[in-house]
Amino acid sequence: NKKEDAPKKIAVVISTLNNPWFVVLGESAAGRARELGYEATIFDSQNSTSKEAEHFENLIAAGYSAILFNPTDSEGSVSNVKRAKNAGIPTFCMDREVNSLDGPASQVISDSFSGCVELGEYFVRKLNKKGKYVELLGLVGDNNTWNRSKGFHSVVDYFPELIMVAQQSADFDRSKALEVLESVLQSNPDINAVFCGNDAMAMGAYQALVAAGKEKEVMVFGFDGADDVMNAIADKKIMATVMQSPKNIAKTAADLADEFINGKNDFSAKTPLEVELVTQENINEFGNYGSKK
Amino acid sequence: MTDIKSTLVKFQSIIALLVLCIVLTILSDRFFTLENGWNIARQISINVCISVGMTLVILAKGIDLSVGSMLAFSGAVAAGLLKFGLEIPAINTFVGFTVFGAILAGVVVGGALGLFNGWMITRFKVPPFVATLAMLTIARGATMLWTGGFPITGLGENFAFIGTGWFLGMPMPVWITAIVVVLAVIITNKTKFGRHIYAIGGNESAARLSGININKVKIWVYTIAGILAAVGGIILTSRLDSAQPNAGMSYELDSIAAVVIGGTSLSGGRGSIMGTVQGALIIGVLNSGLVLLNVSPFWQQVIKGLVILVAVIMDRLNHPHED
Amino acid sequence: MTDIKSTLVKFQSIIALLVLCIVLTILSDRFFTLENGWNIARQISINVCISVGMTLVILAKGIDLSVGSMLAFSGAVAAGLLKFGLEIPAINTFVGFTVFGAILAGVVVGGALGLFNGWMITRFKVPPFVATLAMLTIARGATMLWTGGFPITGLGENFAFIGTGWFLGMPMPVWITAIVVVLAVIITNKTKFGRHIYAIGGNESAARLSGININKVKIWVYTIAGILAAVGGIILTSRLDSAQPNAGMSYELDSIAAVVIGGTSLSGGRGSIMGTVQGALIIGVLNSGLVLLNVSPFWQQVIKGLVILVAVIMDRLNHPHED
Amino acid sequence: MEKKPGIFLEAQNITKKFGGITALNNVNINVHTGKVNAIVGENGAGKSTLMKILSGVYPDYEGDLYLNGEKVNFSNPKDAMKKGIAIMHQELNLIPYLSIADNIFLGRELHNALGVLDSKKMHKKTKELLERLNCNLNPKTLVSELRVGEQQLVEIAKALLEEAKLVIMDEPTSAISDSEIEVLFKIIASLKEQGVSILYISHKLDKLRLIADRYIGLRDGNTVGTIENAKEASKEDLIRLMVGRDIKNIYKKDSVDFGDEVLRIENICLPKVINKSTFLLKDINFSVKKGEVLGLFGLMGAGRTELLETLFGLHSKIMSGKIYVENKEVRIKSVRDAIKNGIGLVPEDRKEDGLVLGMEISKNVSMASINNVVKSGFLSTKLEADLSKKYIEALKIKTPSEKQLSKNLSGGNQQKVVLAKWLATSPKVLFLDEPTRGIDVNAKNEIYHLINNLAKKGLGIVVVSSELPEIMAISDRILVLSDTRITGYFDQASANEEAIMKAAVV
Ligand SMILES: Nc1ncnc2c1ncn2[C@@H]1O[C@H](COP(=O)(O)OP(=O)(O)OP(=O)(O)O)[C@@H](O)[C@H]1O
Ligand SMILES: Nc1ncnc2c1ncn2[C@@H]1O[C@H](COP(=O)(O)OP(=O)(O)OP(=O)(O)O)[C@@H](O)[C@H]1O
Ligand SMILES: [Mg+2]
Ligand SMILES: [Mg+2]
Repeated sequence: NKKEDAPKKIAVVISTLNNPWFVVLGESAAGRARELGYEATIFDSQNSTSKEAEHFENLIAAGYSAILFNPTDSEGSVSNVKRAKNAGIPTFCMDREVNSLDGPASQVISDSFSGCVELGEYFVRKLNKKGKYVELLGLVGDNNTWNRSKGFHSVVDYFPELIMVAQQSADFDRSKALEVLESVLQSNPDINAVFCGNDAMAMGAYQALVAAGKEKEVMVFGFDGADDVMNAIADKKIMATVMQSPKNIAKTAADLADEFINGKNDFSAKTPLEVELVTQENINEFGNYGSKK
Repeated sequence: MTDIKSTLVKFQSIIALLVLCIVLTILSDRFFTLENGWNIARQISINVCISVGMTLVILAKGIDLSVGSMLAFSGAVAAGLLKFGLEIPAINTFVGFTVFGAILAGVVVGGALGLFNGWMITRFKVPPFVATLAMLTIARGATMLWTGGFPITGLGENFAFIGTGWFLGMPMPVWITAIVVVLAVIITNKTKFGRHIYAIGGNESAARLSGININKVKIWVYTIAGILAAVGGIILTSRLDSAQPNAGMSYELDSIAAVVIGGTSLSGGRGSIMGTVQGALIIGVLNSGLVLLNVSPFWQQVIKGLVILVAVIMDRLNHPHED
Repeated sequence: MTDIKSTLVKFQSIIALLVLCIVLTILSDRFFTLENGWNIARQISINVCISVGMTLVILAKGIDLSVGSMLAFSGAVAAGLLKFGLEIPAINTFVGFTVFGAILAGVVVGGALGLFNGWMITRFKVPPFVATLAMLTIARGATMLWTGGFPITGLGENFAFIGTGWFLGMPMPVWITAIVVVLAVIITNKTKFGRHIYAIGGNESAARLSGININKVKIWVYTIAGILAAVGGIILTSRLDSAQPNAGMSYELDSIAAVVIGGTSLSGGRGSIMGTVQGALIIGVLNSGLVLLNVSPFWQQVIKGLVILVAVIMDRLNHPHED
Repeated sequence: MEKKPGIFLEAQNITKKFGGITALNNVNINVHTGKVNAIVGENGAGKSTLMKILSGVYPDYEGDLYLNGEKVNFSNPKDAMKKGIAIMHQELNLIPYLSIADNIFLGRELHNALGVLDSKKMHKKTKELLERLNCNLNPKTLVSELRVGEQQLVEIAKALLEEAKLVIMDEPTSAISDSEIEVLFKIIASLKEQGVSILYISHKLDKLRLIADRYIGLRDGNTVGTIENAKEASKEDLIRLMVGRDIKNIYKKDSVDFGDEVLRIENICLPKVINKSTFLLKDINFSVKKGEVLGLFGLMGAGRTELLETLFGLHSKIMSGKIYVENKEVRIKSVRDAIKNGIGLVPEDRKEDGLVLGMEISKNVSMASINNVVKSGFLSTKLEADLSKKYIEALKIKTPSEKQLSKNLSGGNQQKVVLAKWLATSPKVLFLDEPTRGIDVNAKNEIYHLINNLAKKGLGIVVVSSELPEIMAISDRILVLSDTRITGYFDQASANEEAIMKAAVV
């Protein structure tokens, strides 16, 4: 007893809603899908690949027409995507990729690694190739953590006078970052910069510097382009971040899904979207979660 | 009298389950299908595996907070050995592992972690809550060390069969879980060991005076919990074709919820495996149903909490005189 | 005999603490400084706040798993009201909030959540573990709904003072926590209410037959736990200048660990607030020390778990005859 | 060591310490084959500790055990069981949520070759055992649903399960009725005939004298002698063996002039929770005057505990009837109301309901009257210490200090602490539910005198007891409760054992 005239359904599966960047990603994707006349639902995988697998099974059972997908893990999510494909449901990856060329219909990705390469270059310039810095990692079991860290180090490690005095994890979390940096500052009061794997940690790190009265001397770098970091860059509190515009990614993916449902099926496996370095110099060109251009 | 009461207890969660299913069937035409049925069964299979172990632990008046971490570590060990084998630099040896060997190793590791829990609890009288809380952290750290923080993927078709294959018209994870459940039901109801678990949970000192070797039973119970966590970890790894370093986080709470909703008393000595299965089913149906009904993820959490409360309150109202 | 024993209990965690401090002082010349002292004090202040409430709950033979979620929701409510005020569409009214008003509202909300816990536990006899597990989920969902998943930031200088300011040479969070601790020590040792908490935890039925209103005491205990979680939430929000929707996740485990390491028995009736403070100090010193020594994050978890085990085993070896 | 004829078990120089406390000090005893060897001693003399050593519960002790001349060393209860030693412990040791059969076979379940339990056989065997004890309970019944007395029967059945060569019974009769005791004694007699040795401990000396063949006296952890021919020993001899001196045994309450009526109840009814049309108590009326001791007698399960609890506000939602204190009607909806109106209750089970065992004596004493030790809003340690010291002195509580934890006291002294707690509320009426259960003669006597003194000071007292001689000795009037109703009323003049018993079995 299928209702023929009911609108088709699009699922938006997001790795976590505990971070505003992903909330924007999810809501933009759902919003765009609704604009295009679909019924859209957001699923929160809570950073757990198995939760994500459950979502996939449930939404396959529930008869969705397409999945806008922000995977929890490049490897672990592959089997989910394939399962959907076997059930005839196309998956469009957003922001993060999965390591499979034939699984997803297409992947709209922002390249964390190269974003951090660009950030690393800016970092080197700002520090004049020498100084002590601290790296705050995200969740140590998360591959985004390592993509960003590796991109950054692929540049910075070429400069022997840039010394990493501590590398600690703060779980992508603002309060953890605050606590960890507070402690790090005890043993390393003379650092020049902090590189953070995401913007939430950048804000926490900045807070710790304020508490220690060092916010003027120490440069903070983040990643994401979250609202409060954008404001902080405008206020000259934080040096730079990498904007990977969630709105853009989401819109592109939703449009692709719409095309698929309307009959198109030859997509390029990857649809790269450029990530942009946001600095105190170019901050005016950006709005909330995206470039003004 | 007793019979009616205990029948009611059993019907209790079944009734809750039925009500839930009926409501969902009315609200969504996708709910009551065979496909969705297997779907839910497969989804809860891991939680049921773990929760069977948790039930034994709780029946013996313990608690195990480390199931999620043990799951992650065992899964990672199995995946790592399967993919990379084991190098022992000291004697310059390399050991390769078959699928079966790797699984066995994972299960043994899970059992060893559980054994360690049991040893701490019986030998050093560390309260179960603390011993397993420590294990939660330690096994998670060990997983990170073992994997270096990266998932281990690409484990091959044979290994994937465990989590994704079908056998005689039933998904493999459901088979495995069904076997675990049947064994556990037999153990709890029909063996000395099961009887002794109930006795220890009901009155430890009386059990000791009856000549039961309390420590041995407890150590076994925690070891089984570790083994079953490992089984869950292997199913999960196989389903995802990937051992995730973050796998199983906060599974302990899901698992305890299944046990308690299933009517097992947290103060030990009272409850059943089948109750736990029903508890896990209620949670599984609820999860799946909320998704089918398109409920916002934020509301899902609120609703889930409320349903747990209502389920337990209904249970309490029927048994006002028990603590 | 008893006196020596109870003195030993007290010295127990102090000794562990001293050993830890000495080791760290040897390993890092940065450890034993006034600045680092304040640093650690500020960092543990939130855990101490929550753990004081947790101690009362556990003394009364309960448990509260929802502290982290209550913390997040209260903090978010205070931040939201402060920043956006409250619009009541029904009567077309807008209410603005001062810093003080917003804080008060946050604390009231925390108290209300705790009250709800207490109500479930006493009125419907829901086991504390389950009632607060449900609240863990519900309050987290409510936080997500209230914030829409976005942090609420930019709360202003005045509000930031609570978490980051100094007063008479001591950081504000430390002042607040110190006041909470002093009040709690007085309550537990010097008031009827405190005595009743111990009595209920020691033997509920004897307490009831002595005319103690069990339900009232329990409801208060959970309400206080909620209020203190809210206080922690406000300190955290103020320190971060941001109410994070995922604030306080798994704080319940940290808090229970502090209580248990501090020598309070999970089976109720035995323990002290000062023990808990020492327990929180041990955890805080350990956390800070591991970072100070730049220990790899992978190893940190393993070491933390082992230290907790060792601390509790040392405690057990000194008191072999207690359960 | 050589096997000595007629001696089944010999314990030599047994010493057992708990931390700093020496519970047993060089104890020597012989257990004679095929006889009832009775061990007598005051509370805390070390009787149960010795039994636990003989049955493998405590494997660490100094000294030697010889079984039929062969040196043995039990490392756990199972070892002792294998050697033919069965024990029934003083405290009930049953698993509440397992059935009678499961409990009886606990630790020695019957199972087939595959390890699967043989429930049928166990049920059948249980049924037989219970029938031997004249008890027709269903073996599948959960122990949590049994009365205390029935649970004690299950304990006895448990000890009889295997063909033991030595059966140890530590207070087997503390909760069962006279008719059940008779059945037990018959079983003991038949065991004796089969050559089984019995070690028997009881504080009910009159009953003990019916079956004991020889007595072994234990005092403060030392063996103080034996009486080999029990028939020749008088009760006084027995008490001298236990206590080391004579006790004026025949206690009789002083008669005093009663004052005004202090408590009157009218038409108290208490329906059953589940089936509201049947009753646990029906139309109970009585009154108590100042200075009067009212005895409440009845068999196990007659409803005496329920009656006291009802008057104490524990069943306020379902009870009906009127309560008057000093001729004013009072509504007692909670324990607090009861305390406010001057009623106190010393409950039946001091460990479960009377004391917070892990708390100091002083805190237990002040628990029900805590407002008296509050000074300007805060608890005063000094007032609290003074209060408890006063009662430690008045009630002669044996303890090194008021800071001692209650769990470290002997049973009689624990009972006095509960008494002190209620006296501290300055009650007008005091309910005492089985105040001497499990308490030795000496302590019993002290408690009788205490009751007497309290009455003299003008308290109205209601005492529940299952021991007929006791209740006759201490009461001014006796009410008999049977099957939810009052079935007998006696004053000093009309009271005699036969008549009271007759009323109790109506
Ligand atoms: N587990 C224990 N820990 C510490 N002290 C103990 C323990 N068990 C017994 N005691 C002490 O040992 C002594 C002997 O106790 P035991 O129980 O053997 O006495 P009993 O003769 O059986 O007394 P009752 O007639 O009251 O049963 C007492 O002083 C008691 O307080
Ligand atoms: N918790 C309970 N649940 C069900 N029935 C009970 C409970 N407590 C008592 N009863 C029943 O109520 C009746 C009265 O019991 P109560 O304890 O008042 O008797 P009693 O005269 O004090 O006997 P005892 O000497 O055993 O204390 C008995 O038939 C008993 O089986
Ligand atoms: Mg004894
Ligand atoms: Mg009674």
